[in-house]
Amino acid sequence: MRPEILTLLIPLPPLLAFGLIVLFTNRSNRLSHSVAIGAMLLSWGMAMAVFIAAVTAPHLGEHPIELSFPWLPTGATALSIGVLIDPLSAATLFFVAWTCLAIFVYSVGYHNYGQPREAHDRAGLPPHGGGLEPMYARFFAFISLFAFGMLTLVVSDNLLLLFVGWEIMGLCSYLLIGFWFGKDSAKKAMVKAFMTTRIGDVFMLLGLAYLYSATGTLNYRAILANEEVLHHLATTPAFLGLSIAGACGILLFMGTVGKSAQFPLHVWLPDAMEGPTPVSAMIHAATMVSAGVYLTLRMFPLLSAGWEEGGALTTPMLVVSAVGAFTALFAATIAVAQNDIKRVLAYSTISQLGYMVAAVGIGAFVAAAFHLITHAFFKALLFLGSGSVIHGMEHGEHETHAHTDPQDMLNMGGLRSKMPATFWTFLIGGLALAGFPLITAGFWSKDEIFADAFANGRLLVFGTLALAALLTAFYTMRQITLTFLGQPRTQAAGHAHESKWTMTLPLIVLAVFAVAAGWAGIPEDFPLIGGLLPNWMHDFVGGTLLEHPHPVAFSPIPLLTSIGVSLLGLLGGWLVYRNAKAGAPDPLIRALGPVHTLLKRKYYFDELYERFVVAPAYWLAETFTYKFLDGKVIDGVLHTIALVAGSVGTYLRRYIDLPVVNGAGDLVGESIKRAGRGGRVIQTGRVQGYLVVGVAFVALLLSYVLLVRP
Amino acid sequence: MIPLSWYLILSALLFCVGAFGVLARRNAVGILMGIELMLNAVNLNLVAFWRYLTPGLIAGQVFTLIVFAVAASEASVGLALIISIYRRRSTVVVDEINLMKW
Amino acid sequence: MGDPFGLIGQWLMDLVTGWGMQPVAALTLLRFLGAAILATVLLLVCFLLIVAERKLLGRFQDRYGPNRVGPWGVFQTVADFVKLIGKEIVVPDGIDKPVYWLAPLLVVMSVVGIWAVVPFAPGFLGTDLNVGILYIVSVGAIGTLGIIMAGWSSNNKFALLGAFRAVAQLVSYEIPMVLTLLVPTMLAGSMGIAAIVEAQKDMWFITAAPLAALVFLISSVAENGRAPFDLMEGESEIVAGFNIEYGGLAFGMFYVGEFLHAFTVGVLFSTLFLGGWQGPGAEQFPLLGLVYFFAKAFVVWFITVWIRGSFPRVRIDQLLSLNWKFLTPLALLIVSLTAVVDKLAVEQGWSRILALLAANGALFVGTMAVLGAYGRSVRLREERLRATAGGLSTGIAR
Amino acid sequence: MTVLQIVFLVTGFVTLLAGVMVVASPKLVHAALWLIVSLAGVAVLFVLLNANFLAVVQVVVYIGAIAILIIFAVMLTRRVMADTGPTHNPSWWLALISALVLLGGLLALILQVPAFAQAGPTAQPAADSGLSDLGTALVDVNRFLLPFEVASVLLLAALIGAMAIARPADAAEEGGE
Repeated sequence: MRPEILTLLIPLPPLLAFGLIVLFTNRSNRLSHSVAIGAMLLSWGMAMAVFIAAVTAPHLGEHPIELSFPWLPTGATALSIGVLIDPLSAATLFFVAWTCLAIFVYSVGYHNYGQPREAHDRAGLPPHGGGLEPMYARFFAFISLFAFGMLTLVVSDNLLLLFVGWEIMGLCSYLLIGFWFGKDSAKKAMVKAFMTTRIGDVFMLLGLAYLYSATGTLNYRAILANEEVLHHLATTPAFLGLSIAGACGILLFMGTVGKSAQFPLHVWLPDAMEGPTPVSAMIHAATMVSAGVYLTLRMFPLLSAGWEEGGALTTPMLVVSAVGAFTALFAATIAVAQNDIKRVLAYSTISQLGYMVAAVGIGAFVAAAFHLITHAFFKALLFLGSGSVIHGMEHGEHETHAHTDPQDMLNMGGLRSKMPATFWTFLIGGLALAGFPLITAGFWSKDEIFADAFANGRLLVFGTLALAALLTAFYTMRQITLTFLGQPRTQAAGHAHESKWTMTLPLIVLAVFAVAAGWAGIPEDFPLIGGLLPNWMHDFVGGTLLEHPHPVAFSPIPLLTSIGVSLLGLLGGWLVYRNAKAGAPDPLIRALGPVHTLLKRKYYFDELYERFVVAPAYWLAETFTYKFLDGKVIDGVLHTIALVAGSVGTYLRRYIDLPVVNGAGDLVGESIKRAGRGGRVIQTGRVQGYLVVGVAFVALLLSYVLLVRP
Repeated sequence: MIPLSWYLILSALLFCVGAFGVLARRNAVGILMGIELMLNAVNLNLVAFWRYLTPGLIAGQVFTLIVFAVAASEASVGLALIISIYRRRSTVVVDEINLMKW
Repeated sequence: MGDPFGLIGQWLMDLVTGWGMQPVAALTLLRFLGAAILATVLLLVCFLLIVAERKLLGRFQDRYGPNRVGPWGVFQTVADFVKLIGKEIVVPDGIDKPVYWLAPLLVVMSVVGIWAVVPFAPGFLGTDLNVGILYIVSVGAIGTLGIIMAGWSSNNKFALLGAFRAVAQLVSYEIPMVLTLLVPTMLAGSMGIAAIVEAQKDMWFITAAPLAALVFLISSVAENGRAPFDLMEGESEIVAGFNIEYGGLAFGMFYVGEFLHAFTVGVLFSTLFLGGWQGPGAEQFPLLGLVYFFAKAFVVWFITVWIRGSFPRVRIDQLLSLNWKFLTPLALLIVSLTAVVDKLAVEQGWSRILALLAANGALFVGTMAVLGAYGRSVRLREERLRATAGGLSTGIAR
Repeated sequence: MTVLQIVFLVTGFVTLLAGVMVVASPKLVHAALWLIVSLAGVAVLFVLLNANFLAVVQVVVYIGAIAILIIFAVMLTRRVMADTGPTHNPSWWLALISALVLLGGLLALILQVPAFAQAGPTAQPAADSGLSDLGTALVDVNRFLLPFEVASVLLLAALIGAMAIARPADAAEEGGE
């Protein structure tokens, strides 16, 4: 089949699966997950086919696989939907398909498929250890819809369709974060996530509208691969000294800030950990946050309009790089002080996303894309691994009837021997996250960013990111050490055991990618191993842009920096936490004192927002809008109108309707009734009577025809 | 030979006899019989016309056959109706079946 | 010795015209004469038939049958006849006189009327109607009428019951019979009996349409109203059915009508499916044809008697469901199948016969399969019922 | 006065008489039997008109099926054998008058047309009285296939409809049998 048709078909199977599960198969768990995974498998296969077609196609950047047709006629023009596979979307498609598939499979085991359902499990609450998830089928329906949204977003060829997928994912994250809506925290978290991302989305929509009004289209190629349009956008001033390109860029970037949890809209992401772990992996590794970065990458030509490599950054790029770099460091610092295994990962996600955003900001397009891919793999791996850990811990609890928080790392330890598969895969993922030199994917992608930042002399960004990398390595090692090394600190940890193959298999697959994905982007001029493998990432993904970015010249300083920080951080983490005692407080507390508290409370951001955003909003809604505006003003007006109308109506009725209209009507009806009563005597109800009349009439007619008028 | 008009007169007579039966019988089955008579008169007409005026065209006989079919259907449905009416109201006298009356 | 019947007819014609009668009237007279002779002969044949049947039944049922009057009891029927004539005719009260007296006449008339179109031998038949088949059917219908008239006019509930049963049975079984009658019509391409017999010169139709023959036999036995389909006069249920109130010669007429009808079934079957008078040398010597004709007729008649002697009486519901659920659909299938195959098999002769035979075979196998499945399901249901009943009884016992 | 004319007159008279008896006879069953006689008379007239096929079909369909049905209905729709009450409705004289007027009209109509007074048929029909022609005409697309099929459909509909109507209510509820 032609690849564009295939591309068009990619998102559909999960949507069908969603419909099927919701409407028909939701009674049967087996059927439901078969449908969901089967559909995902189908999309995966098509995605791989398209990916191969894309890789083998020559000059994909100039001649992408695309197919477009009009959708909404808007006056003269028409909003068209269509698919576009250029290098960027091809690469994205690749990791999205893989991670989604892995997560689908993983979910089967995670929700204890095959176990009997525990009697006291209620829908809306996480099942107590070992019981089957009560809303099993529903979960698969949701993640199918989620996958549909993401795939749509990836294959779409215009911002509108992208926005559609974007919002579908927003809805799904809302549903999935609140999947266990029985938990109060989950409820709060879902609303929080939805609201926070909504802020970004509003700005994004503004950006879309502005861009459409400026260019008359939302198609990528029409805007981003079009010199004069870009030039026009870049040169026409909009407001506050921004060009249209700049304004649109920043507005759209706000969408990214919301979606991939950049400062200051990062607050929803840690709370989103309330959802089941596959969901966390789905949202924070594979799809949603990646979608944000994907959008930024997409819009890179717009952001960088009027910028030539090595030159001064444009305003939007400055904004982007600043936000990204700050977020990277900021989140890393928080991550250091968290004890919840998943929250640590959440903050690390935020900081890694910061890396990418910063990279885009400083114009390291390829590096950002590279890090996006590798990060997707190892972060999905880490999340699934943590899920497996939590699962094991819950089993341990279930056996020992100990009531310890299964997500608190201080309660773990020594799981290395209990769950080897999880340990090794988690270790690989962790090292990749920490950027362990040479072997892991994370190293190569981070190194790319460092090199780029250094070569272009963005030393501030460079320094910030390096510091963040150090912290990253530190808290990663802290996590690994607390979780797996040492001795079990609780009975639960002691009785934890390895998870089923449906959970470990995806881990292994992802682990392979977490290592191998890096080899796609080794710089040519890297000492010793450089050039053994072609720098595929650079050649291929770089092809997306109009003028291909040149690979930066090799210099030892960023390399040494990245090696140094990662090793240093890892070592530090191990040294600090290698012999953490059960019940003993975190060693850092002594070391940092109040700072640690500050970090642990996430710089009091939640409280801040509570005070200055949420409370005013409530006041506005409750007191002003509802009580005053609605209750007093609007209702008052309405009541007066109603009063006037009522009186007029009564007048009309009494003096016009009753006497005139009804009188006439009754006259007609009554007369007809009388006439009927008079005439009904001829209706005897005897068929023969009627027949006689008929025959008599015929006879008379005959006689007339024959006798009178012969 | 027999003049055509004989047949026509005979069929006219038969037709009117049947019509009288239809109009005057009290029993529904009797009415049905009257209808059969009328149909037969029509058939006789058709065949006579075929034989005398258009022996070449077979239409007359075909019409007669169709009339047979119609008569059979009419008899079966009519009798079914009569029987079900009898079941419900235990009478087949049409004067007493006057629910259509006001 | 070419064509004796033709010679006789010619001689009579000359004789009568010799007396100075114009030919039309003479022909009419001869027609009446022939009809009278035929009817008389038939009614006389009945004596033989009745005694033969009774003896046969006796043999079938392992007894002697009539063996007192005359050698081997051949004159038994004569004795019965005399007795019937001698009997006083008891006319029940409250009867509908004209109808009552008309009924037996109609019954006998319908049976005898059939013979008007039966070709006994080449060139020897009452009249060669071009719609002979339909004629047979219509005359049979008159028999039905006679029965219902008898049943109704006797003012006796058993008679009426018998009449109802009879009409239900006869009207139902007319349908498969008429349908199967269409098969010889199609094969011969004509509705004339003589033409049909002619068409069987090379090959009897029973070879081309065995299923049709079978269905025709069954349904005409039912039309005849003899065992196993003798519900209209189920002695043990409704005394004697429609003819309960008849005595003496009136009853004798019904009696004769039934037996003659039985033989007529044989005649029709042999005419339509066994080639009538066809046989080696029949064209040259019509008498030979006559012999063949009666031989075949008697064989079929013997089979019917055999059936009568062998099978018990069926229930009314069995009777009707056999007809409506089995025979009628089967007959429809046969007709359509024969029509299609006969159209497809363009060249005449053996290939056509073989094609039709193959079609019949296929249909037969299919029918048997369906019947088997149906029987199996019925057996299963009964077993289940029995099982539940058993469980119930044990439960009660417990 | 040829033989045929005599035959016609006799048959016509019998037919008409039977018809009158049908509408007049006090006993409904007798009426039905008279109906049969009248139908048979019509069949004979068909024979006189060289329509043997129609004649036989007339006997089969009417006497064999319809008449029997009617007799059945007569017997089924009564509790006692004897008919009770008047057989004609009170306004029968009105019916009679209108029927007579109708007859007068028809007769006048017939007698007006000179072509109807012709002594005999213009042409002799085919040897088999057009039977084969009839058969082909009924299944010829260009001639009477459609009416033929429509008639068959009508018959089927009547069959099913009759069953549906005549089945007792309780049987209808419990689904037949």
